[in-house]
Amino acid sequence: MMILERNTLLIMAVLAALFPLLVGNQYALHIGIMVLFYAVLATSLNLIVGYVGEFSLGHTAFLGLGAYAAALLSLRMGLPIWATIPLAGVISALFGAAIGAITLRLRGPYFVIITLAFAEVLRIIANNWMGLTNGPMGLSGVVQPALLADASPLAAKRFYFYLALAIAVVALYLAYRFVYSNNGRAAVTVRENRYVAQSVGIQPFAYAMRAFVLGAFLAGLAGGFYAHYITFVGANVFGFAFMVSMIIMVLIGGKGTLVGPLVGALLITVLNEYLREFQELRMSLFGLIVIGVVLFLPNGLMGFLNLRRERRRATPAAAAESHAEAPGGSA
Amino acid sequence: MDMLLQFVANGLVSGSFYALSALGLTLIFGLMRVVNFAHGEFYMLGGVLGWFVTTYLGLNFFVGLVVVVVAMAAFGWLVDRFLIERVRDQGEEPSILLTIGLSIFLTNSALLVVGTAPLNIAGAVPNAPVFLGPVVLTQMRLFAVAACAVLILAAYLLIRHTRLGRAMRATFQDPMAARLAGIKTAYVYASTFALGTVLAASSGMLLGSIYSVQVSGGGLISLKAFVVVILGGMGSFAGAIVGGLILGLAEALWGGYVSSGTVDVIGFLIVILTLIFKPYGLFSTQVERA
Amino acid sequence: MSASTPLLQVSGLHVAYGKIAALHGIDMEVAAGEIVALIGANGAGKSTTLRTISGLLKPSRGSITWDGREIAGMDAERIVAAGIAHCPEERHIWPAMTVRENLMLGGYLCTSRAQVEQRMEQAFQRFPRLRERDRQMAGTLSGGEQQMLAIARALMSEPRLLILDEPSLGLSPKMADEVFDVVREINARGVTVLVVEQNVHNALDIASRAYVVETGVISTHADAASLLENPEVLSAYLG
Amino acid sequence: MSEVQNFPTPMLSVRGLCKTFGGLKAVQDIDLDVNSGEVFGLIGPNGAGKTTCFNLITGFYTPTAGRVTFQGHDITGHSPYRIARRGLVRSFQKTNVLKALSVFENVLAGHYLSTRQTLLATFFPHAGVSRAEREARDSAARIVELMGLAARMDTPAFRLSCGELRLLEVAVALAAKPALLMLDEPAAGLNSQEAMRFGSILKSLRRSEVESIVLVEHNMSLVMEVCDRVMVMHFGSKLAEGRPEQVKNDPQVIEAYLGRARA
Amino acid sequence: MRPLALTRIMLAATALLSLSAHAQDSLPIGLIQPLTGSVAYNGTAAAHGAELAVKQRNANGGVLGKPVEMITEDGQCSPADSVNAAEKLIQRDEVVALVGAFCSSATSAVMPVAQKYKIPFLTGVSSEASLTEAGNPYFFRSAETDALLGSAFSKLIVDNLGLEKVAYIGVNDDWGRGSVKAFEQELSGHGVETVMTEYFNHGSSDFYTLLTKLRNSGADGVFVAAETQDGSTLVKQLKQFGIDMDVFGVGSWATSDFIDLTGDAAEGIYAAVPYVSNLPGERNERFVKDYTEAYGQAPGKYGAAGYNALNIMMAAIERAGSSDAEAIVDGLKQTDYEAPNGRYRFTAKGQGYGFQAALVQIQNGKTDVVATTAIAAPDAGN
Repeated sequence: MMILERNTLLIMAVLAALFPLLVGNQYALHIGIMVLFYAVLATSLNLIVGYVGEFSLGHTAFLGLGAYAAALLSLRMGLPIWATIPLAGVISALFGAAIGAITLRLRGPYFVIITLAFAEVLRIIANNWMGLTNGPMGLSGVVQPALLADASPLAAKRFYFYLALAIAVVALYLAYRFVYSNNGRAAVTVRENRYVAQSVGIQPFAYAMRAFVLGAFLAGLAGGFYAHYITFVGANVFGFAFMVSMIIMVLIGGKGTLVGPLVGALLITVLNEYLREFQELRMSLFGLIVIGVVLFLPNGLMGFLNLRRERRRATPAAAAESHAEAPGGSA
Repeated sequence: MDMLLQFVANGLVSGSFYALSALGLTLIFGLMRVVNFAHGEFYMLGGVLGWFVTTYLGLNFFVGLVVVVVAMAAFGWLVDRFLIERVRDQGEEPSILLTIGLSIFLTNSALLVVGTAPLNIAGAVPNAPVFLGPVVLTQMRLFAVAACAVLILAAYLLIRHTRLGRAMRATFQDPMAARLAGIKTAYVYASTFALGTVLAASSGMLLGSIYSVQVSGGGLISLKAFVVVILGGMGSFAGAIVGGLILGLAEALWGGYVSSGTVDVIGFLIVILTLIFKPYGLFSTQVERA
Repeated sequence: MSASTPLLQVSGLHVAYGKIAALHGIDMEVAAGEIVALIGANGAGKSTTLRTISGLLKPSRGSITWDGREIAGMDAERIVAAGIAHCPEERHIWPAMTVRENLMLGGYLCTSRAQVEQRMEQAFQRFPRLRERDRQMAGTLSGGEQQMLAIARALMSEPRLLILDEPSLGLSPKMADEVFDVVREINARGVTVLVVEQNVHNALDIASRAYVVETGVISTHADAASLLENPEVLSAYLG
Repeated sequence: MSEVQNFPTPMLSVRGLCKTFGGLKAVQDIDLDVNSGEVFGLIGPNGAGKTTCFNLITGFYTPTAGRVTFQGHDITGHSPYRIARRGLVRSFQKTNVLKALSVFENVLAGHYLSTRQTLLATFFPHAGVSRAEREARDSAARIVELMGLAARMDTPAFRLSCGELRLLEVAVALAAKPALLMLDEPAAGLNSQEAMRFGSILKSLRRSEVESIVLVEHNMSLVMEVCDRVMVMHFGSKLAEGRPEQVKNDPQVIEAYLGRARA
Repeated sequence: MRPLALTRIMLAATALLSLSAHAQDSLPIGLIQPLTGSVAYNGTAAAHGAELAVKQRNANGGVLGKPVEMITEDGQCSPADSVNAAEKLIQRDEVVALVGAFCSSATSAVMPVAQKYKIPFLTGVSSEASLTEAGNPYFFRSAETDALLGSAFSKLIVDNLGLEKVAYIGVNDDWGRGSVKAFEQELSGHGVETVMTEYFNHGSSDFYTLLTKLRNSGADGVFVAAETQDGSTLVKQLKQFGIDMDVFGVGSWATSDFIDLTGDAAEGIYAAVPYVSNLPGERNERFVKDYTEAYGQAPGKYGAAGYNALNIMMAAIERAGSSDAEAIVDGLKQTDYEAPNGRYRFTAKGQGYGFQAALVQIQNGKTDVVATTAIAAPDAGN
């Protein structure tokens, strides 16, 4: 699983890195950038939904905090993009620690609602604190990097694509290290069975918290990127629309896997654009597709593929269960 | 002082409206453990259908209400049998995603069919002001408050004192025991969902006749209803009433003395505080089981 | 040993939880008017057998005939209607409903209100303690009272066969005796009883026949009296 | 409170343990000692309070009264993970494993304590981290084999048979390298053959993997086979204590199990 | 196995994206409007107006001898979605010009995209004053700003109604806040005292608390910046509450939808609007007739805004003589368009002026035009 997932991720990264060189169409590049942006977001949410096992509907809080942080740092303090985006992540992570300390005490529907409440409170603050956030007028004209001043639109697109790719690679590296370390195992143990976790010495809260803060950090990075790429930040970054997209990506791709959210981000972003063909029917169809996925792909695309893989492997080689992936299998 | 009295009166009126619009949610949420994100859309559909039968078909308000109730009961039943049924007992996530998908579908399909303009429901009673000392109310609002009380009471009686109501409570307390008593639990689940849908839709029609109906307004209704349900404790009717009144009063006072641009924040702040200090709502009695 | 046409006949019953088989071919029968006990160690498959008979579990193989009719795999509510009432392990009363409501729901399939009232009156006569507490939440009753309520509730459907799963679980010996007295009395009024009981002496005391279940199959089957002497039974419990 | 200074201190010592739920006294005034090197059995009919006792000792319930001392430390009321970190690890009655994960992953997850690391080391691992990781993987594989599950290494837990699940549960607990292993009905659902095999594995664990074992079990033959000392509980109280054969023939115990033969 | 499958999916996706949609023998213009979401009502009206303009133009031979193909995208009034829509229109549909985005926040996010690709971009709605101050050479606005409307009518309102103390209520968004600020500034300049300023959230259903404050504020007139839905609820409740003060404001109030929704409560209120369907003039009568035929109701300010914006853009392209961006920008600068509501021209910064705006009063369920005045160029005033 671990090696397979790592190889899949590496291949995806290589394909993604080649994409701008092969494709000169700027619209396709833009969609590619949005896919990467959503991939980071979905990965960050997946740390909570997939690895802590709690359903957060307030993850836009961290996207929004990151976006506002980057926009303000850039507009008010004149910091360059390579400083604003990491700082956006750090600021989100700090809020993540504070919000996590409160929300992670709760489970199930209560956790769902309290996280949603936090995101809404932040949205309302962003919409009304004129002095800081410029209220509903939002923050426009977030500064682009100086090196893009004279660049062609295509070059600028490529720059943003590779920037997004870099963030995505960082996000997946961190997520990968986390998930396949003792920390990730502890989080999964807590998710799967709190009792077992405690009985082998795991403090459930601590691991939920680590995953939550890491998720907040990554969402903050995505937010920072968003601020610079879109150049406008308004209170809608805290809104439910982003939340819905993220959730659908994670669940459609398959929560609790690293590749799943990436596939989800790719599918949903492209689907959303493709559905433009259907004009007014677009959102209705989107709703139907979501319902269909819940009913027919309950474990997401990755869950479906894993199941098929397992079945295929189980039939011919049930006797010869391979231990190739488990080192130290020999006595 | 007059102002405070008026704020309190406003808060109580809008609080009872909040309570009404949250009833369907608390029923489905509390009894079936389904976090229904399409609640606001059921409310909206009630309003749209209400507009269709009164303003468009020209039926009397109450006749129209009956038509809406029947139609939405059938709709809720079908949604449960064909959608919710398939994800029952799989935890919250599938049902949350399912109802989110349903809400996206319903809003946008309704937008296609009836368009984007706000709709007016031909009202039940005239709307002249009523003065109680320094406090202003209107006949329509008093009527709506009374109607809220009637609906809440009717739903309460249905659940407390009818065969179906008892079967619902039995099913949700212990589905196995319910099956052993001969209760068709699938039927009970569908009935409960239909009842929740009807409560949402009839409050949508009633309140739509006071304000107006807007197809895209469902999300806001859902959010407020969640606040009410969390405040009162899931599944508790008395809790929904108190939760609604608390929210109504808090918003009225916050809007009155702090700022009306940020009224929505107070509900969420109360939710956060409630969940920190009384995680199961203000009125739940969590029984420790030996 | 067995009556001419058994009221309930189970043959070759297999049940699995997912991939894990719990029953591997249970064969047993209960004649009208009998008290039959199922005994055996924890996890042997006694409760699984009962749950399959009452329709809570679907068998993977095998048949269950009730009064000459195949009922294997039928929904629980149809089996109740056919005259089998199951009083499950740990009682499963509705704790947040009153005693009266619990009983009313026991008579859920009654056709009229009057019928419910009449049966409830019978129940209160049999269990006067329940009448005293009829407006009380069932969850506040003592363990013995809860067990009485569970039996009374099962009887509300006027079953021909009453299935009891561990009726003495967690009860003091005195309470357990009381429960078994009631079971005897019910049986005397013509209700056939199938009981799973951990307390072997109590079980064999009231039952005429017993089946010993071991890891999903019937290992022994005999008269109650002879089983009490059987060393196998002792070993099934005490090793 | 300075009595047992001269005796070898028991590994686990419980004094006056009580727990009430509502009005119900689930556990009353239990005293027990588990010595180093011992397999200790806790038996009694259903509902006697054995599992509650387990939960009280391992921190899943807070006692109403009484004291639990483990290796000289008072652990009364500590949270379960802190107790586990002291070397007291338990399994559960209803099979508790990580169902979606493979056998190997389950046991690896049990190695949590030996692979704890800082977040920084997680993201930028140094040699020590990967060594600890490698050791944990080796140890996990060894424990899987020790429990006789080598053929099922990569099988998801939900595909295992009942008996295999029981073994896996013990394997997960062993992975946490306990000094005292507490098993709650580890042989429930096993047939007699399987139970015996399980018993011999248990016996082999003592000394080689753990110092002592406490066992709640219904399967009497297993208890008789593996336990050095047994305590019988009935209605929340201690009914008898002693060597297995003593207890087995105690008329009070027989009555508790089989009920009174009525006159 | 899986990586391969993924590669295939990615390749398929790429193929899908690079499909070019439009035929070469037409002239594509992109329109971004909120067609779903909470402002869909107004966005749809603007799209209707735009559609009508294109239909009429194509019936008369199109632009540069080619039929105009208007491609409409849903921007949902969200900055990110509007940018997606703009990227799609520019790259995939290769539009020669963009119109729209409706909400100022969305427009503000699309502006740098248009500038980057050098695509002329015209908004007929977004009123946030700073948009035209951003120095974007490709951006034009054929709409009044809040300040322009304020300065056009404030004097008239004060004199007509004899107001001394005014309360301000606005929807809590960029437009509502901007309008309140602009009118407050103008009215204060005419010696009117501000006694209350409050904002409410879009979609609010209950205004009684706000009205309680209004009643106690001692105002003799109230300014309201709200759109149809919020405005009608607010005005209805204002009358129910028994408040009898002069109500005036901005928003799409001079429409039949608003009057139908609001009923008797709408009587007597004043609205300052850039367009109303019963403006005098033959040009407007024809527009109203065509629009009503097409959509079953008379146009409101957003219908007219969409209509005007497309006409201005199409005329500019015709004037440019080619679809070259710089030529179109020059064409836009030379705009002198006769709209149903007067003549549109642009300042050097791309701000429209010269067209008529009206102060209307609702009487007997009709909109009475009290006064009209031409919107002056922003620099001309001070």
